[in-house]
Amino acid sequence: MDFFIKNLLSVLIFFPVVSIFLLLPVNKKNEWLLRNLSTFLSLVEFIFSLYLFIYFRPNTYKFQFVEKFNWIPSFGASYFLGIDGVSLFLILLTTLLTFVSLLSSYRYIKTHVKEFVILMLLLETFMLGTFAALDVLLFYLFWEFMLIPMYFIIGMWGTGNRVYSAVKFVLYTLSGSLIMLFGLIYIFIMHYDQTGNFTFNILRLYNTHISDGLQLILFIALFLGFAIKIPLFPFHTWLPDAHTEAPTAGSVILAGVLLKFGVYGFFRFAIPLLPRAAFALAPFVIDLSVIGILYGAFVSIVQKDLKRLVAFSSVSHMGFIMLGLFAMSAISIDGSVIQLLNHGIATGALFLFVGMLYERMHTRQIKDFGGIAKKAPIFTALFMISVLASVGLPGLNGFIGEFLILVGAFRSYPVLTIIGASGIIFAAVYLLWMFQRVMFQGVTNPAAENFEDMNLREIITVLPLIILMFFIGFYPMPFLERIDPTVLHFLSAINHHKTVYNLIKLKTGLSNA
Amino acid sequence: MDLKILITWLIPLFPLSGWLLWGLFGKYFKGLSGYIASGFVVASFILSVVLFFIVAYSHGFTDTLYPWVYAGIFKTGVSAVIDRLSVIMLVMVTGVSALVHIYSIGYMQGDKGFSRYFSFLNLFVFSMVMLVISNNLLLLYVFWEAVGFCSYILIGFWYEKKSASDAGKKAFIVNRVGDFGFAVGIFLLFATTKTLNYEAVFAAVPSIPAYTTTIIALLLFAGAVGKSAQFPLHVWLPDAMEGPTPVSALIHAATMVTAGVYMVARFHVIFSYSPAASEVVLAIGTFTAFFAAFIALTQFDIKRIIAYSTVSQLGYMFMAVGIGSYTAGIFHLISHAVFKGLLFLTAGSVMHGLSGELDLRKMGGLYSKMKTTAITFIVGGLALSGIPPFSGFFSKDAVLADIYNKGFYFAWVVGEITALMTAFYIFRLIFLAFFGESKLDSDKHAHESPKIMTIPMIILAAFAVIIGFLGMPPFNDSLFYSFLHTDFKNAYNFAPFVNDTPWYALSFISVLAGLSGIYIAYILYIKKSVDPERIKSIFKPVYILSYNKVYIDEIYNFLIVKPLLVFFDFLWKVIDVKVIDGAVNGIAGAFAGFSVKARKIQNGMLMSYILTLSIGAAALLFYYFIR
Amino acid sequence: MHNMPSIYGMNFLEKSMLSIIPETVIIIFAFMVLFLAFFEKLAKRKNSYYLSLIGIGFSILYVLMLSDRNISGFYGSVVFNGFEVFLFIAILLSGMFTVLMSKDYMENFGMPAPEYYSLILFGLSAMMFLVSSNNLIMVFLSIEFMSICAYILTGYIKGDTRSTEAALKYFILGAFASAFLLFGAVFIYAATGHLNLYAIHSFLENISYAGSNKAVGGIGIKIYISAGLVMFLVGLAFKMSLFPFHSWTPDAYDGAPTPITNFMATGIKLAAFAIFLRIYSLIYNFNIMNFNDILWLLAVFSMTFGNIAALLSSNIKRLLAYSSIAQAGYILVGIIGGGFYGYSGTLFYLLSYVFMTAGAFAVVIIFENSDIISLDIKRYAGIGYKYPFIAAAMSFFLLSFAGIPLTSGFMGKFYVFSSAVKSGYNWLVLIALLNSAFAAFYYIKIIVKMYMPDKEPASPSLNSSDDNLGIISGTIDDGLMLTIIICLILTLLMGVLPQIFINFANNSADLLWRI
Amino acid sequence: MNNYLIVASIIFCIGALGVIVRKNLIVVFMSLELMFNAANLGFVAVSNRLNLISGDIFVIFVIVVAAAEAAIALGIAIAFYREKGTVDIDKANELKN
Repeated sequence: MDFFIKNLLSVLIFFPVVSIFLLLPVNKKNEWLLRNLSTFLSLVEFIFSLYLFIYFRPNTYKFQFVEKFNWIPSFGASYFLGIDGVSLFLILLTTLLTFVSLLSSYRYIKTHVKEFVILMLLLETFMLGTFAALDVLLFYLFWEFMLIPMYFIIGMWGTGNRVYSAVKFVLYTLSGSLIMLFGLIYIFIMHYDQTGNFTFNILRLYNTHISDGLQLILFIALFLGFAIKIPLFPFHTWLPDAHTEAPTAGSVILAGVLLKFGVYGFFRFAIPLLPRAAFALAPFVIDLSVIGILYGAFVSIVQKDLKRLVAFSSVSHMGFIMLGLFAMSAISIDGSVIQLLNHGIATGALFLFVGMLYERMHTRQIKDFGGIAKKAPIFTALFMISVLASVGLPGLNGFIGEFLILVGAFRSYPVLTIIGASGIIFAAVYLLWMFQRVMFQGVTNPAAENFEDMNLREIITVLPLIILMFFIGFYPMPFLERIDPTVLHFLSAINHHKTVYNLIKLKTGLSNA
Repeated sequence: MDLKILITWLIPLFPLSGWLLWGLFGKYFKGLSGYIASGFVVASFILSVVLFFIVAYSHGFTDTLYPWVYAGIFKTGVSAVIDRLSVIMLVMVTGVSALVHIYSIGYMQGDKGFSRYFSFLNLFVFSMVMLVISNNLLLLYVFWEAVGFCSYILIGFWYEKKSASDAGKKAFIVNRVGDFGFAVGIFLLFATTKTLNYEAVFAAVPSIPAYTTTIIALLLFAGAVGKSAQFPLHVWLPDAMEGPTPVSALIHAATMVTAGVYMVARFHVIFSYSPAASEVVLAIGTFTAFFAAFIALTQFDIKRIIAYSTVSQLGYMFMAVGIGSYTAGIFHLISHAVFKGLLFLTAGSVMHGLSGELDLRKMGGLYSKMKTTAITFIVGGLALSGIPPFSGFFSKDAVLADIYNKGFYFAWVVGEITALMTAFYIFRLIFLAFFGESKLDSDKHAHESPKIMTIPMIILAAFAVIIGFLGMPPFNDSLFYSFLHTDFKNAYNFAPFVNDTPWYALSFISVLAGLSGIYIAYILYIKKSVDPERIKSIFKPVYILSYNKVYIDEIYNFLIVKPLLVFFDFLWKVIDVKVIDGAVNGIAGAFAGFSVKARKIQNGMLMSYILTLSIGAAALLFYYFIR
Repeated sequence: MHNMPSIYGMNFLEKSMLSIIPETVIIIFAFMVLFLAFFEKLAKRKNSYYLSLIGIGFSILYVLMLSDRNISGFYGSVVFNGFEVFLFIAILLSGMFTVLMSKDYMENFGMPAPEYYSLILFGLSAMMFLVSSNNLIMVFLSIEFMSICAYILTGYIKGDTRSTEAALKYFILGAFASAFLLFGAVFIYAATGHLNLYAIHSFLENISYAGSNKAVGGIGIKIYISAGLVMFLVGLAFKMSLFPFHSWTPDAYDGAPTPITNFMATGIKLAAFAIFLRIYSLIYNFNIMNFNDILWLLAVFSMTFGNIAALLSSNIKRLLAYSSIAQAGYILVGIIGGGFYGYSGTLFYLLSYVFMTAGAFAVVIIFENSDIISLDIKRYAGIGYKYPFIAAAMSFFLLSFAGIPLTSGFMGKFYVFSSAVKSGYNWLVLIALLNSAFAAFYYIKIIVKMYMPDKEPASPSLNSSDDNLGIISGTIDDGLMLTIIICLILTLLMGVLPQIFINFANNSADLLWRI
Repeated sequence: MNNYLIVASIIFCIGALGVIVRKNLIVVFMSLELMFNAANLGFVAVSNRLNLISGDIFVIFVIVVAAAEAAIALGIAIAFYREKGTVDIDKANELKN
């Protein structure tokens, strides 16, 4: 047990891979076993990850569950894992959503079940690795390979223009990642030049001295990689396509976990490595975030496709998160981290419901629905809760995050925060309008007449998410008390660079002029 | 745990458990859920009364149930403030809720969403109770929105009707607009004072700059404008009548819509330190009172008339709190809750008797068929019109007297004119519906409602008669005033009394206005000595304006909704698809073009290969020789 | 070998012979294979196939035995040290893969066996000589030896016009480039008076220290040496298939028998880069004439051209040919980056390149052999479902080409790019990275075809196989499978746990670096 | 020596031009030989001027290699002629793009 706890992160990361080997001998025709076994294994993984939560010491910013071995001594790269309050919850979110999305796919994935479950488990490994890695090279390894399973999931089980979407997704994010890689390599080399040691240990790289001008350039390089992943306006156009065509499980993971990596990257890498540039460019990033909030909301309003609507709503929500992060106040960053979870939970749930609608009606066009509430009360109730969580209704999770973000951001950027906050109005507009057109009013589509309510499996699929929506909404302290120390430490580590912020601003202003 | 603290938290706990119970297991309870739900709320009511007496005979207190959101310096708990203001509100909220619950058992009998209805209703009571007792702005905001949400689902309770679900959505979104302002106000407040706890905020307010206070107050007031349906965000309330009538009684008359007034009263420190903001409150209140009454004059839908009347009466309350007469405002709030709840319940009873008919033009002569309903309705009408000794007289008079004595003569004049109009439209309704000839469709047989509905009506009617005496004039010596005004002792007295006109002089004018309104209605609709059509044609433009609700909805639709939708469509179809995505795809296309060109070099001809090679070599040599 | 005398105590012949033992072993086996043709009973395909494998195995054994030696033989014309050890093993592995791939292919095309295998072995020995040569004569001779073998092997399919045409083009262009190489050697010789690389190195070192412009025959030495080195570079760049000296690559790759394409793509490229690395570190890397900016241009053009041209290729062999041009550009980045890490990175990249290329070509041959799928990428539609393992392996190799992590391609790129960043070639690295992002498109295009066909069942003749891994046992040659598995494991290993390979490359680069 | 090298360069260029311009396979081969021989001339000249022997040795090797190349060249030419019935190099255009 002691060994298990000490190496819990490695166990978590590699358990899905081991699961794959358990699944490999299963005959591909035995879909029942494949589905249930993979779901069970992902549940076991989720339960393992709960140990992280149990044994995680709150009220400290120190990395926990640290594991460190030499990996590539020549590059100074090590197998260095560890989590703080931020990555803890992202890992929990990942294991939960993987379980949920596997459970949700029983009806949706009809072909090549074996390949599907294997890819999902493979994806889980890489997602967990990305969150746990404290070594830049290790991080990058996990970060980029993650694209591949996701690419297959979209391309093989997607709908409509799936290949275009999958390829667009990969190329878009890959381009960003490679530019980001350049920035990371550059910092790595700079650190070598200064100390004479090769190291990819992120904690050591934080101490690299980088001149202001260089920070700006490197920040832009890292920014591209992370911003595309988030996706920040105007790098978002891969997202609606990928989300729309992906299978339900793919959309859930994409929205629930993959989008988080961009923000996580900023939090773990871009800002602490290049604090001065981060402070100097924060207004610019916040501009983009606020534009993204409104733009996503506006475009959502006129969408005709359910999934595309939810996808654009992600653009809007991620804008909030970036606003919170770059406002650089403890409150707003706490809010951003909470909101990362919330977005994963709420948008994940929305995709699950849209998936259920699609499974039953074989359409995603909003106009083809209507009057479903009457046929499926449980579905309606749970779907509504998810919609409201996404709207940011107080008492549910979304509110806590958005409120903290806005409260925290308000002091530094009052006008932009107000503009961004108006996004909560539009969120209500597009989501409730969608909900009304889909669920309420009379039945127009004959297919809706035989709309089945959720079965037990589907209820179990969404139930953890629904419970979390209420739990975070009413009692976020277990989350906040773990996140807050991390965030405070994050800020204390970079805050002394804030003093030069105006100077840099002046400089860049001059050089631009 | 201290007993009073236990009681405090039990009050919201009852309806909360009711909600969970019906929400999760509603279908197993069937008809029983209504009784148990009512029982829960009655229990809350009894506890509220107990708490009321505890507070009345000792003093208020605060308690934190558990730490809620701690992020950096942002620290808020789930905490309650129990003072005289909140216990009064608690008693009113739980009391009216209990009656409406009981009434609903009869009203909603046989509806297939019976359990769902009570679960939502319980949720609403929970939210409203929490709104009243919350001790910090974040918690207040949470339940501020939560009651809005309950209103949304209850308005759209019959979701199969497009108009119902539209109305619910509209209510939610319009409220969100107000809440947006409210939220920004909270941000600014937090940014200025670093706290959201009432006590700490109030302690800090006197020391913050006046213009900041004004901005904060105005932003908070924006929330009140939305929630309490004041102009220009009043548009949702009339549409909200799509919901079940008891819901209108509870949410859209007695409790939720008054939350705005409660909030201003609760934040009297902030508002009183900003005379400018208070003036805005007064102005908006005054205008809305008049404006809504003006629209109510010509409507034919009973519920809409009462709804506009609610908007108008809320205007009175804002007038009161706008001049710093917080006690008077709360008094009008309480008495209005009783008589307006009563009016809605009786209107519901009428609907119930007429199988859902709401059009005045199709009623008439109901008095003989529904005596209890008619009498209680008339009691409510008299209270609304401000005829002594009904409660409306005392409360409205308290408000108007303060307005006059504090020197806001214009507002006072408008208030009196509105009082006249109020009496007119409500008695127009009464006369058209209960008297005269029956214009009912032959297939509709009006009948009295069951006891379970009439008893709550009678109880409310009784209260509508007696509750006014709590504010026995002169108001500033009354029981109610002496009980409550200590809660407002921290307010800055920005509008001192300038006159000392005796209450009976002012009351005389008010009563005169009310009576003349009734008389005009009597002439027009009972005596028919003047043909209403003639009046209509004389004031045709005014009539059309009033009848069409001053075209506010159309203006919003034309000026805001449609242009925005066109703009959003443009954003998506042009900016997103063509510009951004077009650029991305364009780059890909360009590379494909390059590829075609590049492959042309590889044309299969040996000669060109050799030439390429030689040119390459020559270029390299050239490069090194020119260096 | 422990009883062998110390190299310092050896006489000339012993020492010289010791330095060429691996090559000698290969040549001996090449002759043995050739002699098999004289005996009808033994002239079966199998025998020459196994004999070649045994020969390569022996040679690897000898290389490993000598791995800690530092020998210079034949008056310094041939050297053998850690650098050679690394490259010999890489080249021999590439030869081994080529042989392994050839068995079924030859039967399909009815090619006579012993000559074929002996030519491969001769080619191998030529490559090894090239790598270990330290003298302009040796360089020229080994290049010609290697090329002649390659010319013949390219045109080996009798009666196939494409094969002949490929040989013709390859030959004419090759000879033309060799002429440049030779003529470059004339100028170097004229400027320095030496043919030994070390001697040229020290000569240049002296004059660069002296700063003098000592004339040979009145014309500035700088012009001579520039002209010589540029023309020499043209010859080498041709073998490395750098733009604009790449033009033979797609045609020769396309027309040649596929195992030979693999041989050219891995072996010849390895040898060419190895000798260039040596000559670069000895001669080009001088301050008096900065060759790096010209290499910079060549690298950028190569990768950009390769990737852009590959974009619309529909023939998988041509696509891989264009891709190999691009890969050459990436490798060059490491050389430009230079220094210990640059050289080590280049060697690492070369090794990883061998495995991924061999793996990819093995897959191509499988489908070429099974006669169901031509070289057109369109025909790859849906094979992901029919042959999951092979398609997965192919995908993995393609991802490695694209430089996705977890593959050796990523580690290699990472290594060479970081060394270039370290030397300050930031723009070059940025262009290279953008190129690899862009290149991912056409690699992914193939994966798309394999796994995401427009319509799912590809052709009715392919029944869904019942076995789980989808390996169509019996129809796939063991040699090919072995190649794929070895390449897969090594590609993965080099991508995940690269340290031992890096150590190996470091040892090898160390010797170059110390010069 | 410069003069020798200039002459050699001219011969080299003539050879290169021949390869580029001529379409007959045999003439192309001959031009290639010319290029090789230009190099030989250079080596001999340098070797002679600097009083070294290594250049001369190189030349001997080059001659041998040229002979081998010629053999291969002719072999390929014959195969090409057999298949296409011509020695025009422009007819070698099957492999492209």
